[in-house]
Amino acid sequence: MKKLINSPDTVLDDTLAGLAAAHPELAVDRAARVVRRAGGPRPGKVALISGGGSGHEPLHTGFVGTGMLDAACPGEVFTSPVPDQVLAALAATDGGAGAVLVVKNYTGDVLNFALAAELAAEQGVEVHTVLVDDDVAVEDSTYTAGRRGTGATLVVEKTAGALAERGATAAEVAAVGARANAASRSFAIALTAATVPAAGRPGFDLPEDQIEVGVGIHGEPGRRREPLRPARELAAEVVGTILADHTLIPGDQVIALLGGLGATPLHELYLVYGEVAALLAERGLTVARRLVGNYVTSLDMAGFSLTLTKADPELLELWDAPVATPALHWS
Amino acid sequence: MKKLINSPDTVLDDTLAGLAAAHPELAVDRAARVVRRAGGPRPGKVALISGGGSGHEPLHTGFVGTGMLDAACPGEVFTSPVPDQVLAALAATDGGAGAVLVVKNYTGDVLNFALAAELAAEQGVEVHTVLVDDDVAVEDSTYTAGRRGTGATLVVEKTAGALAERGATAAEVAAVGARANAASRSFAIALTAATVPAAGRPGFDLPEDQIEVGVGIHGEPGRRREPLRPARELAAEVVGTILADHTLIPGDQVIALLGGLGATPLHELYLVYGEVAALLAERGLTVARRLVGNYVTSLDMAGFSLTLTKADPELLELWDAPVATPALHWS
Amino acid sequence: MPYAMDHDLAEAWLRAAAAAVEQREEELTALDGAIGDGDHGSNLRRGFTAVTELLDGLEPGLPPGTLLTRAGSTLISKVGGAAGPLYGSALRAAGSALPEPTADLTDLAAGLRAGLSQVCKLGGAQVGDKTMVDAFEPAVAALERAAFDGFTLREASALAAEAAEAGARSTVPLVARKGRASYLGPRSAGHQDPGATSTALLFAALARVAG
Amino acid sequence: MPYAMDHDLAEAWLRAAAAAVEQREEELTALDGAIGDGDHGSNLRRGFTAVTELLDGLEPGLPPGTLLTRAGSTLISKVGGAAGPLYGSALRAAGSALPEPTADLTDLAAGLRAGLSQVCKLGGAQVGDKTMVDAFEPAVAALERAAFDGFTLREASALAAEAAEAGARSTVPLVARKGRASYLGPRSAGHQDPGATSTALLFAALARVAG
Ligand SMILES: Nc1ncnc2c1ncn2[C@@H]1O[C@H](COP(=O)(O)OP(=O)(O)O)[C@@H](O)[C@H]1O
Ligand SMILES: Nc1ncnc2c1ncn2[C@@H]1O[C@H](COP(=O)(O)OP(=O)(O)O)[C@@H](O)[C@H]1O
Ligand SMILES: [Mg+2]
Ligand SMILES: [Mg+2]
Ligand SMILES: [Mg+2]
Ligand SMILES: [Mg+2]
Repeated sequence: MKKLINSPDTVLDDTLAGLAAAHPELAVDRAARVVRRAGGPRPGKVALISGGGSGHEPLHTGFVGTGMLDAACPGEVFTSPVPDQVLAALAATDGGAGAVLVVKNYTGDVLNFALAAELAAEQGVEVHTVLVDDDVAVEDSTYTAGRRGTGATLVVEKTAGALAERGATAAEVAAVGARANAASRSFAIALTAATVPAAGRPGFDLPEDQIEVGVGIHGEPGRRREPLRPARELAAEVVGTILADHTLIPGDQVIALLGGLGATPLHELYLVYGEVAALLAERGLTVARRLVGNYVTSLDMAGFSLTLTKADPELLELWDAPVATPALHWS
Repeated sequence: MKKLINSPDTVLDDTLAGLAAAHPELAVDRAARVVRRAGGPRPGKVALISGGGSGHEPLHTGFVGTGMLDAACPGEVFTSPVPDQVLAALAATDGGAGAVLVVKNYTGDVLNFALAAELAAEQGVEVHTVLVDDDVAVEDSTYTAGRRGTGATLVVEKTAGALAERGATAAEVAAVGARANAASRSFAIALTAATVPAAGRPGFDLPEDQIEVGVGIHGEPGRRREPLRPARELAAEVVGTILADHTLIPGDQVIALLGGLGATPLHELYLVYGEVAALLAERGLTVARRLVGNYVTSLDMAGFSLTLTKADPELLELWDAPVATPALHWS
Repeated sequence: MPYAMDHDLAEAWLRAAAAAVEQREEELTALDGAIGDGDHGSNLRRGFTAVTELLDGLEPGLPPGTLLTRAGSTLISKVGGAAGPLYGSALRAAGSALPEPTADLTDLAAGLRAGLSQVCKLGGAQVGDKTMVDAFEPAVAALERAAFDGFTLREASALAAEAAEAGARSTVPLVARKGRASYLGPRSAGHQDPGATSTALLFAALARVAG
Repeated sequence: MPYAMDHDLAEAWLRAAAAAVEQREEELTALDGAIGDGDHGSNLRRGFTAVTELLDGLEPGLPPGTLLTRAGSTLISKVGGAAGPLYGSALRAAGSALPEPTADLTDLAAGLRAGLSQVCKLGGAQVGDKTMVDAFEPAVAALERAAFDGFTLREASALAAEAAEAGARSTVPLVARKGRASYLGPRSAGHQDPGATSTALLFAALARVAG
């Protein structure tokens, strides 16, 4: 394992120290493991809070700031945060208007956020939860754990964050988040495995000419293994898989997020995005907004994921609203 | 070689296609290989132009926009652009106030930009050149090629770009760029080698427990090979090497750029930055501004580089000036 | 040889569990690496290290149920992931169900049944879904049967440990329907579930200290 | 067997150079990978492919100097990096110096001397700096000596090719002072310079077509 760390046991704490130094505009509570906007709770504003295992940076800590999250709860690497963190985040951001939790659909995240939400509700805080489950690589049924939450998390946090910034109620913010999630589908391909620092070796062995298709963001193997192919074919595979599951018709507008998984250089992401854009145009879809870069990552995994969100005027307007966070910034 | 490409021969063109799709606010001329701000030349404004081999994204194409570059000339991977590209960029951005070329100090870049500058000067364009040579890993003497240009390029393009945006003369813009460069020193450590697509294999073989110290951004080996050490020690090595070459004294302010080399995940960069920030504080230096992320990269190389620029009120003011480019955005 | 679950046995169990987790951290992590995200071992180690610290600081003589409840809260606060709330809630439920000051075999079986119910309620898994339930359920069933048949705590614990171990092994051919392994679909078959493995390890620890 | 550099020989030389570059692209890239950035082979291949296309489209019968000048401009426009402007300017300078319609051995030696001077002027390198100059200089010197001694173009080209090859090999132990290899300091020793190697290849191509 080759990583810029001090020790596997201190990765989270050391990363938070660096985050605090890099972003004085954030309040980083290393003991409570809560990252929030500097300045206290804002009376009357719904607190938008998310979190999850670390190793997906800039998700979620990089999305804390005006127009997006009020606080993020980073867990250990690939491990959901504990309820205490969520409760601390709720306490630190409670402006009296309730809170919305953005939770990626993993058993651990769901359970830990649910425990916290239960306790907070007992204390009289109005808590809503938006579950993100956009990954079409995973079969969705009541008998399974359901789909994973991946790239759509960014879209949910951006749109819900914009609405929260305008003073909407917790129910309204949660409703928009749920709508953004329902409008989103993602699919990812990995060229290499991720190495969890505590594990010390890659999650799976992938020969030099093989890729994993349908991976998540936790280093787990995908649905199947295939030979590496040209970017154009991989893009077609990903676009085809998403569209087969999506209710998009020619003429529809989409928000496209072409994301690196952590170790893929930007030039490759641009290259893949060029293929994706061409394929979407062929299908008669209009890319109304797009992001290309590393946003929802998986440690040092190489590869990419595509998220397509069916856009409507409200979602686009919320997407365009000003945002000022470490990882997303526009005005 | 595992890359998201179609073919080694089309990497540059395919990447430009994707860049154009990803950033409608840029005008991407794939034939001339020039990336510039949409909209024609701006009368009276000095054109700030840079370029260099591809594979360092977001440098330089990601720095085209308000407050930074007017145009970028991307060469083939790790290969400086040809004079024709620079001439095309000059023609497309000439607002009558002359141009400033930001050139990283590599023989190829220097020669190709010089040939273009010569031809443009013959056509009556006032052309100034800022040479960037900040890498302290390289010995500087009149008998050598001199120091490489690396991370300081961002600082030069940001500060010179801000001044150009205000309507300064070409000479003034060039002078600030030269000053920003002179105030900057960089040093980098690689955990893995980069693979040039056309070469098909890594530039060097690095055992699982070894690192290259003092690397550049073109995949070449560094000054020496060492065992991997904890991030804290690597940070100390880098900070120590830079400060030994820098004229910084306690109380001085710096702009710090902690950059990934392409394949290093953000959480590791934050972690290293935390160590760097602590070391600089110990030395009595104040980090006035900082950037942590992938800015001046080297394809899929894992590792990091640190750039420290001695700050003064003018440089800080230019740094803080609004910028709206794909990779840097603040207001 | 203890005849009931009292303070000492509860403490011994938790400490033995902590030692076993520490010793087998890598194995658990490797199993989780194959079909999950490679953190089950380090998650449990972090949690049980905190449980050990908790025990070190507790006033003496607390009833066994309190020990289990506090340990469960500690796991919830320290582990995260799926295993944290599941094991934590299970211990909390079991602890609350145990009578004071000691619990006999029937009480213990009932307490752990309450803990298992909590796991199934929170996680929605059933036997055959390739989760910790596949080891937990047969272990509890073995305790219940042993209690009904008049076995000693020692004998019962040994039977439960065997049943848990067999349950963990039974997960190998299964296709996961819950937890991260379910994302792999058919590729999850052929690997033993990490959570079922750690459950077997916890029952083995009980059998050791009750032996 | 040609006695002077005329249109046909110049074209044959450039085509032979293009073929040689194509054939040895990987070797040049590998050498550049060891002490540079691993693109020398692909850079030259791109450039000489364009030179071949240029030749395919040129009107017949142009003087040899014009062919070299145009080829030089093409290299400058297509190659980039250090080698593009250096080789391109060298060919342009050489081409401008050649008399029309043909150049004898003395003219050719003088033309290539002008090309070499341009390389040294642009790049600032001297013999011993571990660059293409280490092959270029002895090759030109061999041509000059052969011209002075009254050798044929064929004999002179063979001598120049040998000198260039020896010059390229002489770069192996050197520590680079120019170009990217200089960044490696002492670690650049032990590797043959890619540019010197491609220069040797260009003179070998001349010897072949003049032979
Ligand atoms: N819904 C569930 N019900 C019961 N047990 C589950 C469930 N989901 C996961 N588990 C158990 O948790 C184990 C994984 O724990 P751990 O690796 O610590 O958490 P995570 O999956 O969040 O990384 C699995 O091996 C499985 O036994
Ligand atoms: N200053 C110089 N003078 C002469 N030749 C040089 C100089 N710098 C580099 N070279 C030659 O160029 C070769 C490298 O060419 P190439 O790899 O195409 O360009 P780059 O170094 O820009 O990638 C070196 O091997 C060396 O022979
Ligand atoms: Mg986990
Ligand atoms: Mg090059
Ligand atoms: Mg796990
Ligand atoms: Mg090269």
